[in-house]
Amino acid sequence: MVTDRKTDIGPPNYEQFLPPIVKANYGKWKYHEVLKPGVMVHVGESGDKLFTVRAASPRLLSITKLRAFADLADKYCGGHLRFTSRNNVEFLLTDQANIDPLIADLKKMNHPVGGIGNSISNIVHTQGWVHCHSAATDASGVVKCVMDDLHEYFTEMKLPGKLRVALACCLNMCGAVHCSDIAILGVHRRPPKVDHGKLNKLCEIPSVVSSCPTAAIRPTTVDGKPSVEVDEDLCMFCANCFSVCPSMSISDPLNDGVSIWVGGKVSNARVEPMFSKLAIPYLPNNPPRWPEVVGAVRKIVEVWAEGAHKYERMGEFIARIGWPRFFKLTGIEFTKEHIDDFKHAGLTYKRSAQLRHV
Amino acid sequence: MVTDRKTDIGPPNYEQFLPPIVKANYGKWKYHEVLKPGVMVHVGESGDKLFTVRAASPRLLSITKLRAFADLADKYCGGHLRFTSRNNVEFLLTDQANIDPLIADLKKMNHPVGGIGNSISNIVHTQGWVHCHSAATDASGVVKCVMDDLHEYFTEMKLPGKLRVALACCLNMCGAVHCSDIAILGVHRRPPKVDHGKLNKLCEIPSVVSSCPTAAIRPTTVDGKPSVEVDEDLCMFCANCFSVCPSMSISDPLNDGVSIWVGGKVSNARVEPMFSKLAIPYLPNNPPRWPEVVGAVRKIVEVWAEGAHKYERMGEFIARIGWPRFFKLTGIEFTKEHIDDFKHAGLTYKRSAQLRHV
Amino acid sequence: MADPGDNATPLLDELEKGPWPSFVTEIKSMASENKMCKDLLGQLEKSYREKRGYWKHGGIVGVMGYGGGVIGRYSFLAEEYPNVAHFHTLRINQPSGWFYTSDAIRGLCDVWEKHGSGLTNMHGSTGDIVFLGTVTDELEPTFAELTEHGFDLGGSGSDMRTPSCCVGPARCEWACYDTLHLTNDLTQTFQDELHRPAFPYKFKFKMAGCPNDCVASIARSDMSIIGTWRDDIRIDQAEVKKYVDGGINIHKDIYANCPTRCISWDGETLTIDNANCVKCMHCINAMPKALRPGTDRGATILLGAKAPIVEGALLGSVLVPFIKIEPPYTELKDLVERIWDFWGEHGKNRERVGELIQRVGLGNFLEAIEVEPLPEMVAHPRENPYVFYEEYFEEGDEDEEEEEDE
Amino acid sequence: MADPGDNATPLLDELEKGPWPSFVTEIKSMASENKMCKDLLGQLEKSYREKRGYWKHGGIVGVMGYGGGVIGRYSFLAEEYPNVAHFHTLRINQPSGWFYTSDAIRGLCDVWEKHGSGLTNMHGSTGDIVFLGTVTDELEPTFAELTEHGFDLGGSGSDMRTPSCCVGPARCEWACYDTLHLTNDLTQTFQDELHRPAFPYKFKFKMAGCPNDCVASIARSDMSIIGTWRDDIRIDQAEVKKYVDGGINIHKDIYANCPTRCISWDGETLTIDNANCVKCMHCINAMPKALRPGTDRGATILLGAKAPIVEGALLGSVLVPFIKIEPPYTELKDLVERIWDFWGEHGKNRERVGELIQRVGLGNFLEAIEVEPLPEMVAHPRENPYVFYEEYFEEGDEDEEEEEDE
Ligand code: SRM
Ligand code: SRM
Ligand code: SRM
Ligand code: SRM
Ligand code: SF4
Ligand code: SF4
Ligand code: SF4
Ligand code: SF4
Ligand code: SF4
Ligand code: SF4
Ligand code: SF4
Ligand code: SF4
Repeated sequence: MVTDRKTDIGPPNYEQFLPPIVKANYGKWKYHEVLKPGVMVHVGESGDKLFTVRAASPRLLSITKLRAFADLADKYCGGHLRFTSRNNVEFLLTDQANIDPLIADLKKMNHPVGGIGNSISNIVHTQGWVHCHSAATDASGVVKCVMDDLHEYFTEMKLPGKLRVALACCLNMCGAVHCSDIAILGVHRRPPKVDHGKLNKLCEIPSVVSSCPTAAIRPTTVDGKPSVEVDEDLCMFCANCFSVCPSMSISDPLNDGVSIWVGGKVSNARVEPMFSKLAIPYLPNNPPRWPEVVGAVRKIVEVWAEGAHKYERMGEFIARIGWPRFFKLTGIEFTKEHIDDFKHAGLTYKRSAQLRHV
Repeated sequence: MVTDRKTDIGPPNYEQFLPPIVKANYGKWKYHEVLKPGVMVHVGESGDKLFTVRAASPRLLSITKLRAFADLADKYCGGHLRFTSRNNVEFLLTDQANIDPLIADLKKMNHPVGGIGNSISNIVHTQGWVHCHSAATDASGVVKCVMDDLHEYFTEMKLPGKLRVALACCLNMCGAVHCSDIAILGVHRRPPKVDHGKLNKLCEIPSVVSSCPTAAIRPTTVDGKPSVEVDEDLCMFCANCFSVCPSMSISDPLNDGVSIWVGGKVSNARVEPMFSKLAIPYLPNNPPRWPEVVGAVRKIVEVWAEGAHKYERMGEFIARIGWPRFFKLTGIEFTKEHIDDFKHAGLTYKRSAQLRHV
Repeated sequence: MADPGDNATPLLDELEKGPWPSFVTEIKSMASENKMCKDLLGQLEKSYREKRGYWKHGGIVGVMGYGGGVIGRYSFLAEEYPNVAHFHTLRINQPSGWFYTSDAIRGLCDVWEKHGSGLTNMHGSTGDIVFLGTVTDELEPTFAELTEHGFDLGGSGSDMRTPSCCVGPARCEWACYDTLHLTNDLTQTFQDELHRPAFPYKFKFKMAGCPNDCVASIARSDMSIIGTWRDDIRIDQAEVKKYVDGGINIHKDIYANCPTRCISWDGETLTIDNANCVKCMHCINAMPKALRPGTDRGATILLGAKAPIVEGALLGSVLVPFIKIEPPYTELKDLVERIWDFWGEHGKNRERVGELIQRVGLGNFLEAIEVEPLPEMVAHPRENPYVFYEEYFEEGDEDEEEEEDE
Repeated sequence: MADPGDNATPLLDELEKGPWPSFVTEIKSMASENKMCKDLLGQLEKSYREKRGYWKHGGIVGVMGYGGGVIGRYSFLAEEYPNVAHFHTLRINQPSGWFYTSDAIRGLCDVWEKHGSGLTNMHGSTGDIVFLGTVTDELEPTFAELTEHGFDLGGSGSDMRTPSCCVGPARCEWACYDTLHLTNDLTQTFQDELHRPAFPYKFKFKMAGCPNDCVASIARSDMSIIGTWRDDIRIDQAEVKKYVDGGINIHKDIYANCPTRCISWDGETLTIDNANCVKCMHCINAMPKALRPGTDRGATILLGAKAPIVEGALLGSVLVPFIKIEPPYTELKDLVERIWDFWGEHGKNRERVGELIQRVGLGNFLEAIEVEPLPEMVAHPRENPYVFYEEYFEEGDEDEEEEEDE
């Protein structure tokens, strides 16, 4: 039986899925133009034109919806579609006349078209309460709320440049949260509670102790059972102990919440890639609509949209105006938490007298 | 008797030493102009003019020379002179006619005039073999050789901007070596030799062990005496153990020598202050004229002088052309030693695809 | 707040409102036919009410012979929501560039309708097709049917993870190498490393066709392969003028944004000092009809990106400034093998390759994998004087004689 | 090489050649009248021959009641060169700004002729007058005569070191506060801290009148006080034109070098967006007749610069973005006292204040010295997510009620 099983076949070869026009112009595209929000054309050296219509996706898709997408692909695109690295769905057309009908169909299905050019594209995100044991906040729900609020920036192209928002539900950061224009990051804020009854059965005490980067965890004995204790002052809530040992429960409804980070980027365009930096250390988890998070993100987007030069990403904008003014313009309070105190902290201190004094 | 001793009087008040014109225009200077190499004039809001003539000094001055300077001050400056933060001597004149005679007298005494404006000023340096127990190279001697070679850049103003050279004879870096356009730094390259006979008498073993930042030093017993041993692979020749304990002798004529660093600066002008970076890990101590060091410094100066834009300091110049080209233009080999491997090493790796490919 | 009835999801219902497509609607669309989805909604509503997740650490589950590709997941509320007591996901290797035919999509849907929740992620952050939620017993049948449809599992655990790439030459004029082909080739070549975790920790490849890095490779992959070129940017001066006429201000929009200010414009001709161009893409991005990358193309290889846990996040750092990327990719694969060998031998448990490099030092790492140090690999040479000089003269060395001979 | 005769210094003699003034000539000029100088030459020649120094670690020597100001120094070659068997230096506090009258210079020379080598450094790197080399017995008499001439010792060991400053208002149009007065005042105020080492390690002050930092304070002083201004740069448009006529290219020479590109020129008028000026001084440096700092002046205080031993070099980091610097400097001195208190209590042996801040974290340090955190203190906020949130809600907190009330 085992002999009959196919294994290690690897993924299907992409070539069988490429539309004929892509095969014909593969590696021979000449330029592209953005025709309107969510629609662009790529022109081949051959003169061939490939139209792309990009539609929003919640990423969590049912097979019902996927089949509906497949139907649209059949109807307009000779059965071809793709997904993007930010989880949007793209329909690839050769007949320009199909663009508007396709968009109309997508609208009916509640999938706005946009995200191309100077816009906010989809929020790259993770599992949250839908699937992960580690989440300090939900993922899909927060994304839905924020994009409901920002969707005009998806369906129109009125921004100075691209703006990439990402969300990760815990510090593991399954996504490019650490390099996003705006990052929404779930955080724990209460040290792990040790389940002394089970710890010794489920986990190896030395691994638990050594998992802690700040050496906050020490072996101890509770009610005669070997266990560990946490020096709460040393805990910075990384949850690495919990990753290693389920008896170090760190989720805490009262204290879990969301932090906001700004100014990261990935592309090499203009300035080098950059990490996101802390803007707001903590906002509460306030389901189902997370109004504090939605409001904070919008404020930051608006400050940027109003002040940034053409092409200027969030991080470039802030570098130009300076962090003091960023805090002033957004009304965000600067606190002790903003000051780095991790390994390379000293390198983030301002070590020059180049300062604005207004 | 002790009651008669004066103590804690502090330094003499500077006011008594200020020339009358300085007192009159104190805080009320309007602008200055560089008149010619080593000569500038400061003009007060009052219209008063103060002429400064700056002369080179070896810093190590005998009282004979100091008295000669005092005589010159009497002759031309109403008895006033000062020294600069780079150890040059400055004569302060009110009568412009005195400038040239003063310069002539200085020349006779072998003190070239210059160092103002776009020039190389005096080399800030330290004690070396003249006075320090810690030196890996001489200070005054190397400085003399390098400045003999570069003196045209002191007495003329033909450089793109200021260039600050500094020398320290060991890693303690008594001076701004770590932030100089070109830094000459004495280095040890052989692990300390332990004087097992004396160590236990002269030093506390725990302090010696803990002085080592790389934990290369371990307690041991040699011939029945408590001592320490050094894991040579872990030693990076900082000499901190020697600072703490004379029985950890690290000087070694065969291996001591000089490293060259480039691109540091202190001023906030244009770009923020910067540390110097390693250019040449090792050149031999070759007294009395250190030809390898002299040659290396000149080459770097020339590459900069030829390629830099107006005002551009060494570090700004290299940042513009890129380190790969700096190494190419100077003919310096790039080696493993250039790659940081200390605490924040990871932050010095190139973390972008922004590269020149020529 | 009143206890909601069995099927009531008042909080989640709020997330069906608003213009953005709703994941709740997606789940609900399956809830009538799929019990897992119904219980998922119930548990999720409770999460929304109590502001916490209810999933346990995953156990080790998977398909026979594979060590990765399945994330085990169990509910704390198994009694309340028995249909999500198990709720494992399968990670399925996507076709390079995420291109599909409608038939391929339907095939996947059919499999998942039969064997799981009918919920997916298109796609996971690493690039996989994610089949979201099924029970242990369904794993093997799902896998069997998937392979029938030509699909195989992706990675999880300490293995090579599913490589992924930008759309590249399939639909982008800037691709400097064939990202799709390389992605597929590496995935096929390293099937064993993908399916049988034997590394100290995960290892991710991401292929971007040019420095725009549309797959975020420099932030999210242990090996990031970013297309670039060596020769001159191709300029169509007539098109430049059209952009200028159309409102582009070359000084403000282009020159001032060029990181090395190596571009200039005299009102007639755009000139690029290509020796100083760092291939940032900005001018090309801004005027795609007028400017194109050169034709001597290849890639920069960067190593070691990762998320922050637990030593702090890393971006990839330059390992090979420029390399030609052409099948059969022998030079690249040899390099990868050398890196894996060294990492396998010296990496600690849960130490990503980027952390290993930081621990042993880039210089030593290069020596171990037989790559010459180059100034392109550093932002700048060291600032501290703590050099581990590896050799010194001993009394009696030839060198001593030579040095004293003077 | 032939063994040189008693007085022969063939290697050092090489250093009397060439255009730069020679320290060897200086030493030689004393060698006939001063035996220390003669033996110094001898030992130094041997250093040149053998390529090594011959000085031992210093012992503890000094003047009565003082813990610093003298560096003890002994020779390994005491038998060969008995006159430098002891060769201690005295560090003597310079007058602020290094101004002297010829009489003051002669006074110093007279003291040193009588009691020491007759060799000096004008000046040491910290700023002191250095009297280079004498024997233990001469220390007390030298000190007595020095105080007669109005001079006192500087610092050494774990004390406040001799503060020093740029020439400032005495001869510079850009001084934003009185560097000489403050330097003198601090030195006098903290005499006890200067002469009686009671700190964990050394503490240096350096005063620079403007951001050009002509005393390298940001690199070399634990507390660096750098003059700056808050209002607008004063512009004399007529003089700007003269510079332009004289060949200055405002675009290339000024605008392109302005770190915030906040300066512009329309051919007639130079405009500065002062809100974005970071007071770098460049435009003023380039056109001193046309531009001047504003008149609302003060200083930025930076903390923690030091050389690399042993945790790596540090530049000063911003502690107070802007402060008025006016006698009696109460606010500044209070701040200094709070810093010293905290450092004194929490600093480890041989831990500079900059290292202490890195160890405890700037945030905690600010709290301890009662200074509010400001965004001006950081280059950018943290990039890592490892925040030590100091408070959390407990079950039953008011906050919980409030949060659930909805
Ligand atoms: C489809 C997609 C690749 C894929 O394989 O799926 C893609 C496609 C294109 N990208 Fe991208 N990028 C895609 C993700 C990215 C990412 C990755 C990400 O966001 O996680 C980046 C890096 C973002 C960052 O720096 O944080 C990215 C940075 C760029 C840039 C540089 C933007 C900048 O100024 O920094 C350009 C150039 C431009 O837009 O001018 C670019 C340009 C383009 C072009 C114009 C390339 C071309 O000629 O075809 C394509 C359409 C652009 C558009 O959407 O406006 N693409 N692009 C991805 C679409 C994601 C989405 O659904 O929105
Ligand atoms: C006399 C002195 C101050 C003192 O109290 O002794 C001084 C005096 C002046 N400095 Fe300085 N600087 C003096 C050491 C410094 C230092 C410290 C050092 O070198 O260790 C620096 C920081 C150097 C660095 O960044 O590494 C320094 C950076 C400047 C700058 C900024 C230069 C730059 O472009 O980075 C200026 C502005 C300029 O030159 O345009 C400046 C300008 C000036 C002016 C023009 C100020 C004025 O209006 O009077 C003075 C004459 C300049 C000249 O020498 O060309 N001074 N100047 C020091 C002379 C040292 C010497 O003998 O050469
Ligand atoms: C499913 C996915 C998120 C998503 O919703 O898309 C995911 C989900 C998990 N990740 Fe991840 N990671 C996913 C992409 C990533 C990425 C992004 C990427 O690959 O481009 C990262 C950041 C890049 C990186 O690798 O550093 C990422 C960094 C982590 C980390 C931190 C690793 C580190 O070295 O810093 C962990 C923690 C760990 O490995 O213990 C982690 C751990 C996890 C675990 C397995 C939780 C755990 O601690 O065991 C999550 C399982 C959730 C679940 O129940 O399904 N996940 N994880 C992504 C994989 C889908 C796919 O195969 O396509
Ligand atoms: C004399 C002088 C060098 C010179 O030729 O000018 C000097 C000489 C010594 N310094 Fe220094 N330092 C001198 C200014 C400096 C400076 C520059 C400054 O103050 O602006 C620095 C760098 C700035 C700083 O403080 O970090 C400096 C950083 C050191 C260090 C490293 C301290 C550190 O924390 O990194 C040491 C080692 C130590 O303290 O153990 C040191 C130690 C020494 C000792 C005491 C050697 C020792 O290990 O015991 C040297 C005595 C030499 C001798 O025989 O006279 N010296 N030392 C300078 C003092 C003269 C004066 O008072 O004016
Ligand atoms: S970010 Fe954390 S909580 Fe979210 S999916 Fe990844 S591991 Fe799970
Ligand atoms: S959460 Fe992180 S810091 Fe806190 S105890 Fe666990 S491992 Fe340590
Ligand atoms: S740099 Fe080193 S050798 Fe030179 S004076 Fe300072 S402590 Fe002595
Ligand atoms: S020189 Fe430095 S690294 Fe070497 S043994 Fe001594 S203290 Fe350790
Ligand atoms: S990374 Fe470059 S080649 Fe790939 S899709 Fe983006 S722009 Fe095109
Ligand atoms: S690609 Fe970037 S670096 Fe090269 S010329 Fe264009 S803007 Fe300048
Ligand atoms: S630091 Fe400023 S005020 Fe002081 S001398 Fe230099 S330029 Fe003048
Ligand atoms: S002082 Fe510096 S920042 Fe301010 S306007 Fe002049 S050049 Fe620009």
